[in-house]
This record gives sequence, structure tokens and C-alpha cells, in this order.
Amino acid sequence: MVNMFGPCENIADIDIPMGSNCFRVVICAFFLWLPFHSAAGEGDAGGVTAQISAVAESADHAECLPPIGELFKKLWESTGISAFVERTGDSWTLGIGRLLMIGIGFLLLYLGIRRKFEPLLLVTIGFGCILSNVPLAGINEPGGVIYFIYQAGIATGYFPLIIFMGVGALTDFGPLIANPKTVLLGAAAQFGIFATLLGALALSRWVPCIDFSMRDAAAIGIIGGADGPTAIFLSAKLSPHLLGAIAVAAYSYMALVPIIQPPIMRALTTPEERRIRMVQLRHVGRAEKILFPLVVLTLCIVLLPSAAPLIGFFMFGNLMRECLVVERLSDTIQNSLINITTIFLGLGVGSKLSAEGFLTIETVGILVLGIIAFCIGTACGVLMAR
Amino acid sequence: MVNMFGPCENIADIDIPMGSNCFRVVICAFFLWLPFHSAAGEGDAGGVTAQISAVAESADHAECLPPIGELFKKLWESTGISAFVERTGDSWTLGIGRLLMIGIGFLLLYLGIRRKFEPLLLVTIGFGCILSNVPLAGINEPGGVIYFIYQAGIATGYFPLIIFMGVGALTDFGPLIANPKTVLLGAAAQFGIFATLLGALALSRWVPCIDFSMRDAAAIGIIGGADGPTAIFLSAKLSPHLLGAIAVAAYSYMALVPIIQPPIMRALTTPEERRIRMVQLRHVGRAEKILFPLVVLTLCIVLLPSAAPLIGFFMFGNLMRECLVVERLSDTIQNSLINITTIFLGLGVGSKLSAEGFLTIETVGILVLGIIAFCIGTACGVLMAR
Amino acid sequence: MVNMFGPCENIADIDIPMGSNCFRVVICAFFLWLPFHSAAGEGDAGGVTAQISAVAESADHAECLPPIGELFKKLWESTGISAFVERTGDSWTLGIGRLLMIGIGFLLLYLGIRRKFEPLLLVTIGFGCILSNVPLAGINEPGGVIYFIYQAGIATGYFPLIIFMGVGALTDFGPLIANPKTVLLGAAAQFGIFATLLGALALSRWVPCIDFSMRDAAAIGIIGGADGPTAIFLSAKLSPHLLGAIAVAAYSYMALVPIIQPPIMRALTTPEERRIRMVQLRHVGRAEKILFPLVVLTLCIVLLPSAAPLIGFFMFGNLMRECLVVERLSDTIQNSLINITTIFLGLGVGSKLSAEGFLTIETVGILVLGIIAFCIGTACGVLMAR
Amino acid sequence: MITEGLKLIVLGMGTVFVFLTLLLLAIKVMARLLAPFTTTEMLELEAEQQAAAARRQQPAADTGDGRTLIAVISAAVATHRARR
Amino acid sequence: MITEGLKLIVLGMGTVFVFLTLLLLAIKVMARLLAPFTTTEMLELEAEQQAAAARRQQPAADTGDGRTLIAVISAAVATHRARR
Amino acid sequence: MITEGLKLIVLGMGTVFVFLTLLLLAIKVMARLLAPFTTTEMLELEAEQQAAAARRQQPAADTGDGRTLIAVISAAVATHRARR
Ligand code: NA
Ligand code: NA
Ligand code: NA
Repeated sequence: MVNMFGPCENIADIDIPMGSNCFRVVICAFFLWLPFHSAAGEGDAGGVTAQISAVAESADHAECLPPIGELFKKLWESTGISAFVERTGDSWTLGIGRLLMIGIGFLLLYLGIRRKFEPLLLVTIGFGCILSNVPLAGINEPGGVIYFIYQAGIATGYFPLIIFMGVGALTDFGPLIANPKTVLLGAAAQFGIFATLLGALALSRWVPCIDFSMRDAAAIGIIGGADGPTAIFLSAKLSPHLLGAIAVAAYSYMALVPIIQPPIMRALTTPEERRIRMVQLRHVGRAEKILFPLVVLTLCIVLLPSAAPLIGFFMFGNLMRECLVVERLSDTIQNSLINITTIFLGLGVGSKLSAEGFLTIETVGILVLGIIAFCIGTACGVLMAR
Repeated sequence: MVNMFGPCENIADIDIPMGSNCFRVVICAFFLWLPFHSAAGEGDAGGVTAQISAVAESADHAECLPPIGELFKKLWESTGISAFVERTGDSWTLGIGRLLMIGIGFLLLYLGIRRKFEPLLLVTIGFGCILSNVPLAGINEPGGVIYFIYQAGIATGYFPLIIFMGVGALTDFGPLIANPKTVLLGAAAQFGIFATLLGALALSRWVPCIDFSMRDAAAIGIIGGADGPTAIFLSAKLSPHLLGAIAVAAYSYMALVPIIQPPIMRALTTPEERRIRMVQLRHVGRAEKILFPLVVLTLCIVLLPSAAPLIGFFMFGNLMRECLVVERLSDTIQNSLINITTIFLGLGVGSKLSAEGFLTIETVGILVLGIIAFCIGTACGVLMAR
Repeated sequence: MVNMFGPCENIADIDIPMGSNCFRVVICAFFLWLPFHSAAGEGDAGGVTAQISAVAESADHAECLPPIGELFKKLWESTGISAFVERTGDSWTLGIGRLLMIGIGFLLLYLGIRRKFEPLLLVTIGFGCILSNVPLAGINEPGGVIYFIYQAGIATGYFPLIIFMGVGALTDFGPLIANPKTVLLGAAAQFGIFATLLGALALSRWVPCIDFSMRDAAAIGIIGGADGPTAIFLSAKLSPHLLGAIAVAAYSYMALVPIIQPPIMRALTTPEERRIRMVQLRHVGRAEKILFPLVVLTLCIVLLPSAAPLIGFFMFGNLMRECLVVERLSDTIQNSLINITTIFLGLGVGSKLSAEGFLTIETVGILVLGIIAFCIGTACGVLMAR
Repeated sequence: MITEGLKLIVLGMGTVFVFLTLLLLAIKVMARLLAPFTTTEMLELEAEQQAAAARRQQPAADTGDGRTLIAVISAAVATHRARR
Repeated sequence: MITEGLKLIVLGMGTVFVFLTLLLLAIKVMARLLAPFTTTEMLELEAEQQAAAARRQQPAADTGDGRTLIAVISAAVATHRARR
Repeated sequence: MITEGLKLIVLGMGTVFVFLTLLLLAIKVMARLLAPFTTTEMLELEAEQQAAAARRQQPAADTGDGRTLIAVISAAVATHRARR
């Protein structure tokens, strides 16, 4: 099973423990590629120095490389160290800024892997962040793969829609149907959302360096709802330049739910109240479960058609789960499809974690607002539930 | 496993049975999004009233919303009820027509889920039909997701090709190779196809409101073959404006096969004849099974190269199934790949079920023709088989 | 499970062993489609004779077909036999050349299926080669499916990146971490690569009909590394016109590794040396395995950022494998995602196996160079390992 | 700007409450309309569970001859098949 | 238009019959050419089945010591592995 | 052209050796820094294996009552669940 896409393991299997030679091949190959790289016109629009470009051109047209000493100079100029140092002169966001963002990428990986904070998203976003900030590689410039993923899947809103379909297929609405009053707990999310919105406007009003538009404030507000895919979907529409900070904030606070919620809940409820909630729910019939997504969709069409893409895909996933006649599709959505989309969604969000977009005072404001709003949301949720 | 893409279940797991709060977040978020929606330039080219556009513009430029009373008026104008009512004045296909099509979408869901008629396609087509006809949401306009699915996957013919690859990987040609005379039963499909074609031309000639071109008639004819993916592939090429009606007719009649066929067969055959057909087939060797798809492909290249994309992908799937050295790929095609493609194929076909395209006298003609042609096809098949 | 995408098996299940009637429907349908085919503007830009175009136009505009005798003449002109014969007059690469390439496609299928040489790639490349060379079908022309797959997934480099992610998720670097000196065996790959490069330049210098540019030579060199996806990725960048020959050579020699390596190894090592290599490796900790991909990525960013896309995706896959918190994603990458991508990668590579691109003296040169370089690479690897 | 934000909040909160209240009503109406089906289904489910419990008790008596094991394996296989 | 349709039908039906007849011939030729392979394969298959049947009969005698169960489990595991 | 190729080779081979040597050093440094974790992990693993071996020896004594089989099945089920 291991040996299907390369000779890597063959060699190991026979006699010499070469491990995997794949990546050594890549390294060799890239040293070959180097002098031609920028002339290949791939990715690094603004990412490669004019000199290398000149080398490449000569290599291309005159089929003749510069003398070996100059070649080694060019080679030095194409290393990451040189790029971090020299670019800092032009603009700190291109030099040291990228280095800081790579550090933040590693921090997200640490949170995801070691702390297990929403690993599915923080690992992919963290890696996307690192790759997006590699100098000279142009991964996050037109033609680069992460730029493409963002433009094709996130700017259009398609990946969040697919994620919503998957979440719908993974959600059992039985408890909600059995105890419909819990629907009104949506107000909890609402208080969080509107408190964050007001907070964003207040920051914009009184903090000198922060200047959020109404759209930005609305996008920031969604963090208060502690729902990642919605936050990504709407900030891609409302203010894409804040998407990175909003997504990181939203997923971080989603991860904090199980940590922050219990103490707030303990402070606001009595043990008797907590016990009461555990009462046995009634049996929910198959017909109810099948009709529920259709009822929600109908209400949405009648009252709020502009939410139909997101709610529609969510309820489509749920209908496929509950109707039991398309289990093939439901299984695939709950596994392959949502997993593939999650990988690319995370990488694409990472593309918005560039130094010039993320290392700003606005991001700090968003992160602070987020944590406050999240606490408010949780507290309101608990109070409403009483 | 359930709690990976949202805080939905976290909250439920801890103490309060909140069920899933995801969709409540969506609702809140969309109320926020509302005033900016159309200015975001997403999807609803012709789908949003000029007034809302004006709000959005003011919200965008002057960062200032209209007075609260006017805002509620705008809100009313952005509801689905208002859209159904007001648009009917402009054109019935935009107002009441959409409502009727949503009803047809629900009918398809009913047929798929309750009656179990080809649920894999009717559930997805039905949901696609509903979403395509949501007013003001622009899901089926340039920039909308279902419009994109149709253009990217169906207008180009790529999704039917992938479906064919999957069907090939799911088909065992052993019985056909053991008893090659059954190949000639293809004439059954043929009689159905040509009868439908003639019927379409006759309708066009004698029924006043129906006017099918030669291309339309050819596309309609394919219904008589009772094969869904072929019908979708060819009508996307020949007459995309009839694709919705043709796909619905084709899948409905595919679903009717097990209902209609037995009585016709009983009428046309004797019990002895039916028993004879159950004779033991000979053993079919692996080499035969591997060479069969290649022989079909070769014949197709020699005689009918324009059918090579569809037959080629069909036989590619079958070769991967039978050659036994790429089981990984064959498994994935038979599961993930065909399932993912089916979901998007269904949604994309739904995009052709718009009121102006579907609620016509032509559709009625196509549905009637389809059922007649299907009966003829079945009867001929049985007679040929004798 | 079998009967979900067509009526094929329904019919068989009931009474008459019709086998699968799907492909008969396709055949019928295509005869219908025929007269309209080219006017549908699909694919065959240069692929259909002017006469048929004229038929189609008349069919389209005047709704009137030519007399039946002329129709049969057109039909003859649209068969593959006629195309192979008549086109050979215009240019041998369009007529007999296509036929030869279809033969090479069948040869690749034979090598993959019967000889089990890298079947995952040779079966898909072989089939892609056959389909690309079907006359009149336009599968490999703008609008055709294989042309699209090449442009969307290979010319951009996205498919090899996904394959690398999958290979990363399938690779266990434990042995390499336990015995890091094996890293230096990368020189084996290197010797193969540079020997091939020199060989290509020598051919270009002394063989009259061969004229490789520096870029071509660099792309050919990568064959010497015996790594398929890297070869595809870099030749798509450096010299796409040689991609077909390079990919075929790379995968053929990958397949030869287990055949060629043991005798060379036996010739160059003593039995004692071979036994020594089997010493017990130390235990490799989880933390080491998680940090390894990050260390490689960091080195790559610091020293060789232009290799970051490929190494980054490789290490992303490996990190997801080792971090154990995103097993869902890692499983999907190792199965569905890499399998789906492999299918389309193979078909896309097939699009570069056209007569005018492949049936050249350069291809012969590449194939010969490849086998020599591969032997050199293996020998150097063994000598280095001593 | 903050006034504008308050407008949005009034607009949003008001309509969200309307929407959620209607949804609550719709779920209740649906539950009432579908009550007969749900009850039938629940009764069937209970009957099945009792039958299963009865079946489970009986073979527990004769452990010696391996039937329990076969039952365990069959159940595992059935569960496994059901899960895919 | 209907005349045109009839033309299409003649064209289509005629050529479809030609195509299917050629396919029928090709399958028959293929079957004849590959007959030796098919026969060998079939004989091997039968021999295997007989061996399997023989193996199955023997351990059926000693049910008491649990070997049957282990065989059942191994077979189930093997089937399961084969199926993936 | 061949001179150009030789330039590329000098450039490439030199830098590849630098890169791989640095990687070799990095892996060794990493192994040394993480040695405590690795050792702890290895000891835990060994303890676990010994416990498992001990557990495996004990029930082997009482084959008669079917516990072995149940253990085999449970282990198979556990392996199977772990693998997904
Ligand atoms: Na400010
Ligand atoms: Na008419
Ligand atoms: Na030359």
C-alpha cells in the first residue's frame, strides 16, 4: 500500500534502508529548476529579484548561463535568508513580516496539534499560513496554488457551502425537534454577534488607528456566533481583507467553548437546574426528521431568501442524512467530501494570513473583541436557557 | 466524530441540550448581511429590487443606513413572500412561477424519498430545483453556486463522463460476454429512441404551441433509451433549454422500468419462454473481461469516433474494474467519485428547472412522449428477445 | 449497489439477461447526434471535415438534412477508418500517426496490466493516450475533456502537488530519522539526474536531428531521479512539449527499479555488507516524527524557497499523518483524494502523447538516456551506501 | 456609526426573534400533525426491542455449545454491515 | 421535418445494426481465441472449490473444540480484508 | 551548451550536499533534544507490551470456556476500529 506512488520504499524494501528518497529528488530537481524559475513565469510576479529574472532570460534565449561565480551569487539571492534580510529594506511586511507570520503559522500548528484546539482547521490554516508566507515561491500570488484555492473556493463561497452540507449530514436534529424551545436559545448567538458588532464600531470610533467600516463591523460580529464556516463565508463577502483575522478568531473561540463554558455555566446556574436539563426526551419519528430540514428551508425561502444558499446546503446535507434512501451520498458527504473540502478551506484561509493583512492593530482589536463577545454570548445563552 | 466542524455538539455535550446552534448563527448572520447583500455584487444580477440596491450603496459609500422605519420596509421587500407577490406583476415566471417550480421540487423529493424512484437523482435534482427557484438569492444566476455547477460540470459534459466512468466500474459485462446475442437487444433502446424522435417531430408539426427543432427532437428521442446520464450529456450539447424536462422525464421513466416492464413482458411472453432465459451461462474468463472494454473501444474508434468520450470513459471504468491491478482506483470511482459527482450533477440539473424553461407546453409534450416511447421500447425489447 | 445509476441491471434482474444496455443507448444516441455534432461547436475545432460542418449548418439553420445517399457518404466520412486514411494525406501525424499512438496506448496498458509495471499510472496514462488520439472526437482539443484535465491540473502543477501531499501521508520517515546518514544517499538520485542532463546536452550537440534547449535538458535530467510526480511537475514548467516522453520514461524506469536494482547491488556489494544493513533501528518517538516535516520545511524555506510548493505539500501530508489529531483528513488524503487525482493525472499526461509530440527522434533519445541514467543512479546509490 | 449599529441590532434582533418563533411554531405543528406516525413507529421500536431482549435471554442459557459466540459474531458482523 | 426524421431513423437504425453486429462478431471471435485461457481458469476454479469443499467437510466433524468458530472468524476476517 | 551543463552540475551538486548535510545535522540535533521524550515513550511502550504478553499468557490456560475466542474477537474488533 505504501509503494504506489514512487520508488521510495522499493529501495528500502530490497536491501539498503534508504528511507524515502522522494524529497531528495525534489531537492536535486529544484536546484536544476532554479535558474529557469522566474522565466517560467510561474507565480512569483513580484517575488524574484530582477537579477535572477535576467539570468533566466539569458538562459532562455541565449542558452547560456553566467559565469559560475555570478551563478553562486544568484543562488545566494534566491535563498530564503537573503530574501528575509534584503526585502526588509523595501518593506517590513515583505521581509521580517513574513518571518513573523511563519512563526504565527507554527503557533497555530502548536495549538492544533499539542493543545488539540479544533485541529482540523488550525492545522490546515497554520500550514496554509506558513506556505503563503514563503518568500520567492509565489504560492500566494496569481498562479500560485494557495492563491488559486482562495480565489476558487473561498472568495466564491463554494467551500463553506460544501462544509455546511457536510455539517448538515453530520448533525442530528432529533434533540431540537423533541424540545423545540431550545430554538430560542439562538438569541445567545445573537447577543454575542450584536455585542461584537457594537464593540467593533466602538473601537473604530475611539481607537485612533482602527477604522472599521460598517461592513467590517458586521463581518467581525459573526465571530460572536462562534461558528467558523459562517464567519468565513460572510467575511469573504463583506470584508475579505479581514478574513484571516476573523477566521483565526472564530476557530480559536470555537475551541475555547468547552473551556470557557462550564465555569460561566456553573456561576449562573444551580446544580438543580443543571440536573433538570437531563430529562428524557420524547421519541422523534422518521417523518419528523425528514420534514424538519424542509420546514426550515421553506421558512427561510419565505422570510429570508438571501440566506438560502447557506441554509439550503445545510438542510440538503441533513435531508440526505435523514431520508435514508441516499445513504451512499450521505456517507460520502460525511467523509471524503467534507474532509477534502476542509483541507483546501484551511489552506485557502491561510492565504489571508499575510503580514500586511494580519500584522495590524485591527487584528489585535478583533482578537480582543472576539474573546469578550464569546463570553457574553455564552453567558446570555445560559441565562436564556434558564 | 460528530463535533468536528462546529461548536454545535460541544454545547449539547456539556450540559444544556441546545441541539445544533449552527443554523441559528446563520440566521443571525444573514440579518446582518442583509443591508449589504446586493452591493456585495454576489449573484443576484437581476434578482434584487432597485431600492435595496440603493440602501446597500448608501451603506457602502456613506457608511450610513436609512431611518429604521425605511429599513423595515426594505426588510419586507427582501422577504420571499414580497418577492413572490411583487414579481408576479412583472412576469409570472419570476413570481408565482418560481413558487410552482418549488412545488415541483418538493414533488420530486416526494417521489425520490417516499416512492423510492431513483432517489439518488430525484432527491438531488429536486433540491437543486428548489434552490434554483429561491427568489432574490441568485443561486441560479451568474456568480451563484448552482449556476456555476451547471456551467462547469454539465454544459461542458464532464459530470456525465465521470458518472459513466463510475457506471462502467460498477457494471459486470460477464453475462453479456457469455451470451453475446443479447447485444442485439440494443434495438429495443433504438426503437424507443426513434419512436420518441418521430413523436416529437409529429407534435411539433401538428400541435400549435409546440415547435421543436430537429436538434430538440433528437435530444428528446434519447429519453426513449431510458438512460439518464446519456440523456443529460446529449441534451446539454443539443438543446440545453430542454435539459430540465428531458432529465426529469428520463429519470422518471428509468424509475418506472421495474413497474412497467413485468406486465408488458407477461403479456408478450409465455411462462415457458421466461423460464428458458434462466439457463446457466458459461464461465467467462478474466482475459475476456479485460479485453471486452478494449474491443468495444476499438470498434467505437473505428466506426463512431464521435461517441468516444462517453464510451471511452464508460470502458475506462470497466477496464479499471476488471484488470484487478488498480483496485484502489476502481474502489474510489465506485464510491467517493461517483457519489460526489452525482450530488453535483443532480444540483446542476436542478438549475434547468426554472419556471420560464420548464412550465411550458413543450414539457408536457416531452413527458407524454416519454411515457409512450418507454412502453414501445420495452415492448420491442421483449419481442426482440423472443 | 449495482443498480443505482442506470436501468442496466434492472432489466437483467427481472427476467431477460440483457446485460447492460447502457452502452447500446450511447451508440444509438450518438448516431442521432452525428449530423449535429460539429455545429454543436464541441471540441473538434480542426477535427471534422468541412463537409460535415456544412451538413450540420444546414441541419441547424434550414432544419433540413441532405438526401439519404449523401447522408451515408457523410456518415462514412465521420468514421474512424475514413479519418485515419484521409488525414494521412494531409499530415501523417493526423492519420497513421494517431493510429500508432493508439497502439502505444495499448502497449502501456499491456505493461501496466500484464507486466504490472506501475499499473496505477501506466493504465491511466495508456487510456488517456488512446482517448487523446481518437480522430474527430476532439477529446484533446480545446473544449475536450482530456485537454481540460491537462490545462487545469497539470499545466498549473496542482495535481502533482496533491499527489505529493498523498505520498507524504503514505510515507513513514521513521527509518530515515533513526538512521539519518541515509539522507546523504540523495546523491544517488543526484548522480542520475546530472548524468541524464549531461547526456541530453551531448545528444543535442552531436546527434543531428535532436536539439534540446537547456530547459529541455534540465527536464529530461529529472528522469534520472526516478520520481514520477516530480518529473511531471517540473516538465510541465520547463518544457511541456516533452512531458509525455518524460513521464512515460520516468514511470517505466520507476517500474524497473525492483528488476534492475538487485543485480547491480549484487555486483557491487558483498553478502556481508548486505547483511550489515539489516541492523535493528532505534525507536523513533512521536515528537520526532511530528517535528521532522516541520524541520525539513524550515530548511527548505531558509535555503531553497522555490521548492516550497512541492516540499511543502509533501511535508503537509506527512505532518497530517504523524500528528494523529487529524486522522480523518489523513485517511481521506491517503485514499479518495490521491486516487481521484491519480486517475485525472494519468489521463492528463496521456494528452501529451500525441503523434506530433511523441513520435519523434527526441523521444527515442529520452527513452535511451533514461535507462542509462537510471542504471548510473542505482549504481552510485549502492556505492555511496558502502 | 454607532447609531447605525444600533439600527442594525434592532432590525436584526427583531427579525431573528420573529423567524425563530415561527420556526418553533412550525416544529410544534409538524410534531402534532405527525404524532400518529411517530407513535406507531415508537411502538414498533419497543416491540422489537422486547423481542430482541427475549431472544438475548434465551441463548444465554446454553453457553457451552458455542451458540453465544456465533451470536456475538453474527451481531458484530451485522453491526459492521449496518454501519457502512 | 418528419421526412427528415425518417432519414435520421434509416441512417441511425442501419448503422446501429451494423455496429452491434460487428460487436457481436468481435465478442465471439474473442471468446474463441481466448477459449484455452478460459478453460484453464475454469478448471483451476473448480479444483479450488472442490478442495475448499473437502476442507470444509473435515473440520465439521470436530465442532466441540472451537476450531469451526476460529475458521468462521478467520474466513470472515479474510473476506473482509479481501473486500477492501 | 555542455559547459553550461557542467556549470549547472557544479552549482546543483554543491548546494544539494550543503542542503542534505544541514538536514542531517538538524535531524541529529532534533533527536538529541527530544531524547528524553523518546526514551519515556519507549519505556511506556515496552511496559505495555510486557503487560499485554502477561495478559496473553494467562487466559491461554483456560481455553475450554471460550474466553480465548472472545478475546480473539474483541482484539479483532479493536484492531478493526483502530484501523479506521
Ligand atoms: Na478609529
Ligand atoms: Na407546432
Ligand atoms: Na543536434
